Amino acid sequence: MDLTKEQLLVTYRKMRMIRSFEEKLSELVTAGKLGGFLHLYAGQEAVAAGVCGRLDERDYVSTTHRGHGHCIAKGVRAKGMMAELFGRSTGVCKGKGGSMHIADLEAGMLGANGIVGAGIPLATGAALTCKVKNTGGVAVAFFGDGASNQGQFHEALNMAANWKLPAVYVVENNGWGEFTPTEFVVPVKDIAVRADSYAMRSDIADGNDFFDVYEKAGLAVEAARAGEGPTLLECKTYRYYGHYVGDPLAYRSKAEAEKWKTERDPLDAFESRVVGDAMLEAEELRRIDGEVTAELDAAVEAAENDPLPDPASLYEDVYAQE
Amino acid sequence: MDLTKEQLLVTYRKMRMIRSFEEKLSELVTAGKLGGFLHLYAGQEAVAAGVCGRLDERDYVSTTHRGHGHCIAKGVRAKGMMAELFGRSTGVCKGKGGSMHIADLEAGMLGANGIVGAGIPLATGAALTCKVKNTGGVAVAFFGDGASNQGQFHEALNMAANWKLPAVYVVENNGWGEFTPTEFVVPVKDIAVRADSYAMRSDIADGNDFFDVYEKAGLAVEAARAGEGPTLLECKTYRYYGHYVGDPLAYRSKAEAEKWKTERDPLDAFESRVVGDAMLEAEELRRIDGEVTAELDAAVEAAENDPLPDPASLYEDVYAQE
Amino acid sequence: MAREITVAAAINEALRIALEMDPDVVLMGEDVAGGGTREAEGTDEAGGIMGTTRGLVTQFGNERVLDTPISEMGMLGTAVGAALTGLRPIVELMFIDFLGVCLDPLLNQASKLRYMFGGKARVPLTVRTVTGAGMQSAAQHSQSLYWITAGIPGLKTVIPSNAYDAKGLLLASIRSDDPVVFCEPKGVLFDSCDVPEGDYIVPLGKAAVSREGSDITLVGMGATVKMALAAAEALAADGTSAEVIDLRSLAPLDEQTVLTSLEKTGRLVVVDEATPRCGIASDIARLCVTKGFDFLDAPVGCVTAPHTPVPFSAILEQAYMPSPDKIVAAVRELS
Amino acid sequence: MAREITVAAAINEALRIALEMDPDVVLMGEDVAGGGTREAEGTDEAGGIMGTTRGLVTQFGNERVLDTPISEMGMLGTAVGAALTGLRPIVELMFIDFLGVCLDPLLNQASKLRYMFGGKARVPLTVRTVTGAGMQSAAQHSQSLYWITAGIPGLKTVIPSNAYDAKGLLLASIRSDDPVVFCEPKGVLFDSCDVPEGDYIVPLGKAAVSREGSDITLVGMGATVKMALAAAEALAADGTSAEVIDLRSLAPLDEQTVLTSLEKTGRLVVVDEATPRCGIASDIARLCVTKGFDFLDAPVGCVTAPHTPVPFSAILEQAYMPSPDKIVAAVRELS
Ligand SMILES: Cc1ncc(C[n+]2csc(CCOP(=O)(O)OP(=O)(O)O)c2C)c(N)n1
Ligand SMILES: Cc1ncc(C[n+]2csc(CCOP(=O)(O)OP(=O)(O)O)c2C)c(N)n1
Ligand SMILES: [Mg+2]
Ligand SMILES: [Mg+2]
Repeated sequence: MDLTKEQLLVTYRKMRMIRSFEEKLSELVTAGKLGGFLHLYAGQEAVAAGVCGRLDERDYVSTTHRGHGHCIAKGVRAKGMMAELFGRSTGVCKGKGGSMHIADLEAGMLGANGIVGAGIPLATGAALTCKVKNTGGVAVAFFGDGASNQGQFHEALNMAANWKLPAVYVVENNGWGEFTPTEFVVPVKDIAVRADSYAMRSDIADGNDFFDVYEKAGLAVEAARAGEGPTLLECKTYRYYGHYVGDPLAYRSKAEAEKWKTERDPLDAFESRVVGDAMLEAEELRRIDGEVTAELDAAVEAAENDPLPDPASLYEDVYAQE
Repeated sequence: MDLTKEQLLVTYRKMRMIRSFEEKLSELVTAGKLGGFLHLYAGQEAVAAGVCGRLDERDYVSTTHRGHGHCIAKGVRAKGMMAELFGRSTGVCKGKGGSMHIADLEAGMLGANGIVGAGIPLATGAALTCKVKNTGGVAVAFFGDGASNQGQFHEALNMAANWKLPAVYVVENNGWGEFTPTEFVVPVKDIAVRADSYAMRSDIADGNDFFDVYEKAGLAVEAARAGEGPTLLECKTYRYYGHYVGDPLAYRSKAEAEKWKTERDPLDAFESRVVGDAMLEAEELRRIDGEVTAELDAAVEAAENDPLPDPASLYEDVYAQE
Repeated sequence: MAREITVAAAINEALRIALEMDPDVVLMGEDVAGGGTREAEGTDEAGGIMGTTRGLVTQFGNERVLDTPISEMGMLGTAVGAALTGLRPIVELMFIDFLGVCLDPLLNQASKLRYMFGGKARVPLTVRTVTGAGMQSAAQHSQSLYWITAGIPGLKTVIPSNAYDAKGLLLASIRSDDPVVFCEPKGVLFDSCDVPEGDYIVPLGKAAVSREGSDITLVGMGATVKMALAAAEALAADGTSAEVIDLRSLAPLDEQTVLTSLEKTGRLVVVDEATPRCGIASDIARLCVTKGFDFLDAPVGCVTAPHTPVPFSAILEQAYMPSPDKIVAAVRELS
Repeated sequence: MAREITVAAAINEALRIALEMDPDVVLMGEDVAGGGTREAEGTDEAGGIMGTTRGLVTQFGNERVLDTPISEMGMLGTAVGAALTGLRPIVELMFIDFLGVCLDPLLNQASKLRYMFGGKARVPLTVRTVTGAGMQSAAQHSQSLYWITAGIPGLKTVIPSNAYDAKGLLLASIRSDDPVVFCEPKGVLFDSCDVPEGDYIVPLGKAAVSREGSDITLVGMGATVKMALAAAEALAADGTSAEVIDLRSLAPLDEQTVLTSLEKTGRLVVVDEATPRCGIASDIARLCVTKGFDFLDAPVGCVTAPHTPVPFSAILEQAYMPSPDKIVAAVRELS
């Protein structure tokens, strides 16, 4: 594994930040302090961290309604994100986007997206930019198993394959699309096989194992940068919370979720590997846990006290030129 | 081959009717006698005839902008079609549809369609009707290689596979989508492989060989009727005319077309097989040729003299109930 | 027997009645069953994101209550094909914002097949869809895009403002031989009123006079009807008598009811949750200035959303939406 | 130097200039190259179904002039992503009727990203698309659906009536940092007028007074401008002096130019190829009855297509479309 200690620490911090960020949101909503329509990424941390671990400033990612994790992994700051979710003018989108549209172009983050599948062509376009401008960059689309049934998936992957774009399509198969089990709506076992429709490279990773994702994402990103075209990378994983915060989760068994949480948790797996292999020490991780908690508490406190947007700003930012 | 002499004669008549119908239209447009946007099916006759040879009154077909052949093969009468193309009130759609929307629900023909890919879900829906009402019917969608790049293709095939609908998806790969060669926009050699994305049956037929199409369509229709779900059947073929009548055909080589016409003509192939194997005699075919010519001449003459629609009919047929 | 039930419950009841009475009726959509027939522990059906389809798969089975993939275009196109061949499908499009991924089956198929086929087809399709803002769902889950479907010849579009109309309009939509888009406005989905238990319809194409008045006509639809009624209340305190019209059908539009009221009052304000351009408000304004010109004593007032996407922040979303105060202010401006 | 060229040629010229002057400009669409760079005999490029892109792939290569699959949603979404990250894409949507299969990238992405991202994005995307009836292309290839794009906040929509404006508006659209839908009306595509050779723009958002007059204002756009001019000619013979306004931009709308004319004439007829509901004609009527009420001496006249799909038969299609005669009749009705 080609990871330095520093990289491992950064990775753990990201995963922990994602987990704690989502847990904090769940608390805040339950306490009636936060509104909106929130889809939490907890349980899938290894995918965002593993793929984004292969990216740099030249690169782009697009995501879905369930996008906080990808933002954090791509380097968007928790403070601006939290302010956004609180609808403050200091939010990363000035309070206009919220959870489903959280974005930070400076960090190469092309936005969460409320339309299932819509992020896939956006990343494809970013890959076209990288190719035409010859920047060496790669664009990654993160999306769910459900999104692989959208026409946009098919159309964009076909175009990317035709044009050999530097793109990576990461499908996070978490077994559910809202309340519907994936096997009801996807008749193939592995979504990765859909790459064959475009003569595209494909791979399957254990989405709860950071190291597996990191390795396979590495191959995909390398191929993209080398001009060998796109890859469809399926990561098998699971979401811990309901589809959205407030979902009573009546449709899935507690036992199913418990099993994933206790036996397959991505943070636990990471920790036992790095500590077991003596790459990091448990105390280092606990220190990070503390720092993350402190950072998040500070972010919430700041967000709660930040100014609300001026109502007049409602009319701004529609057009670049009037 | 399980075809009676009668069936072979019917088949030949259909293929000849399609060929002559299209040649007649080309003439009429060139002579300035006919307007509109016409896409001719000549060269692909064996596909429509081979597949529709397996269908009966319970069954449905949907088609594309290039739909005359499927109409004829599914039993729509040339007279009503010709009147339609002449925009007459006696047309099968009372002059309101024209070539791109020619339809005859009584014959189970769900319409040509001006939107590439849109016929695919229509047939899927007809298959759902057959299943829910348990009619024993099958629905067939005919579409082009180009249409297999539309999101509707992906979405509809996935649904049909999930629900094991009695449907057959016939992709007529004629090497071109308008002026663009298929290999520019479809990165796989065989479109049939796209079935694997849906764990769907697939097959490939020589679209210029009636017997091959008939055989493979038979298997697909049989599977559909037996409740085994849909099939994607790719038929490799070629269109003789330009994309539309008036297309200068600058983009493809004369030699390419000549080769198909002289070496691979579906009517020639049919004739040499049935005459060679002494299933039919050449004179029988010549008699049909003559009958078809006479029928078409009569259809044109009738259409030219039929009444134009009453301008007031412009406002009719928008709603079933006002 | 009538009881107070919510719009969401009224919709559920209408669906059940339609499925019971006609074997050709099928219901499809994402999570309308919600894995409800899965043979595993803990898989109670969800009944859709708003719970409007709860209990239906249990009663009617998953040949008639179908969970679809997240494939709106395929699902709607399939429903059109089914409608064309003898079923009477009801499709749930979770939010009207998703029209973006499935317009073609409505724009170029459902609405046009009958015409293109010379009257020899019918497309008895109902598309149910949630509309409107107010839940901080931001720009892609809060639109009031019914102006797009209302603008397409061959489609009908209806929007109830209360549970009674919701049930009756939905039953009328399902039984219509034409394709109907049935809007379920967020702003009223959980409002209750008296609703009879049995089968009844509210006819398509007929507006209602929700409150009589003589000084000004307020025209609303869906969630703006209650805003208009609240505004009328406030205006009454001032001595202004407002008549409130609930359009109910956006297409076809009941021009006569609007014109009759305008003739009486001479002044009109239209209130629409949608953005201002090319909307129902413009159509009502056009109706006034073409067929109602002689009745008009003042400019027509339009209270709509601004020409912007829907913002996330609650404070901005409130500023975005019409309100009784804005209606009162618009009325005062005409005086 | 100006020469007479067609609208189609003017578009081709604008594209060439834009591609020459800015390396970030790319052009994509079905057959825009048309297999033009295929290494085989007889593969002259087609340059699109209307020939508007002819010669461009030869000059700029197929990294900048890209043939796409028949995947409008993917193509437009890809273009939005490219625009967001530094390219300036021009997309050809062969006919505006195909909005049905690709609305989302316009409705929920291009138009909203800047707003949703708090102003921190720009989407310099131009979508070129053919609009209108008149070629017997029937219900799915003849619509004038620009009311849909004009109604969406965050998009701009323009429609030229002549070759000069076509070139200048297209160059302005491509250089705009906002997404613009550029309509190419069939009815004028092969009409010619004097067009300068070099680079120039016609600003977005500004209408033109195509003919001055004092008795009535005729408002047209795209192909209806020449109908309005012909009607004005006929009316002049009668002693009625008609002013003709060419909207050019449908969004944003140049309200001031319309109101100024209405103030002068007191009467107005709007002429639109599109269907009547929720269209530009309604918006113009609303403008008159809100901001122009005091100027109005008569009802507003609307000459539009009927509320039906476009029929195939030539005789019906003629009856469907606006015409100088229908405009004259509408004017007479107001007198
Ligand atoms: C076009 C569209 N259809 C439906 C929805 C509603 N919706 C939001 S998330 C979701 C499920 C997505 O499932 P998946 O892609 O597997 O992602 P996951 O939620 O599992 O991360 C649905 C149906 C939507 N937002 N957009
Ligand atoms: C959605 C849509 N996009 C584009 C077109 C324009 N168009 C009509 S036919 C055609 C090519 C179709 O190619 P294919 O599916 O291979 O069928 P073929 O013409 O070869 O029979 C195109 C691009 C259309 N009618 N509809
Ligand atoms: Mg999922
Ligand atoms: Mg083809």
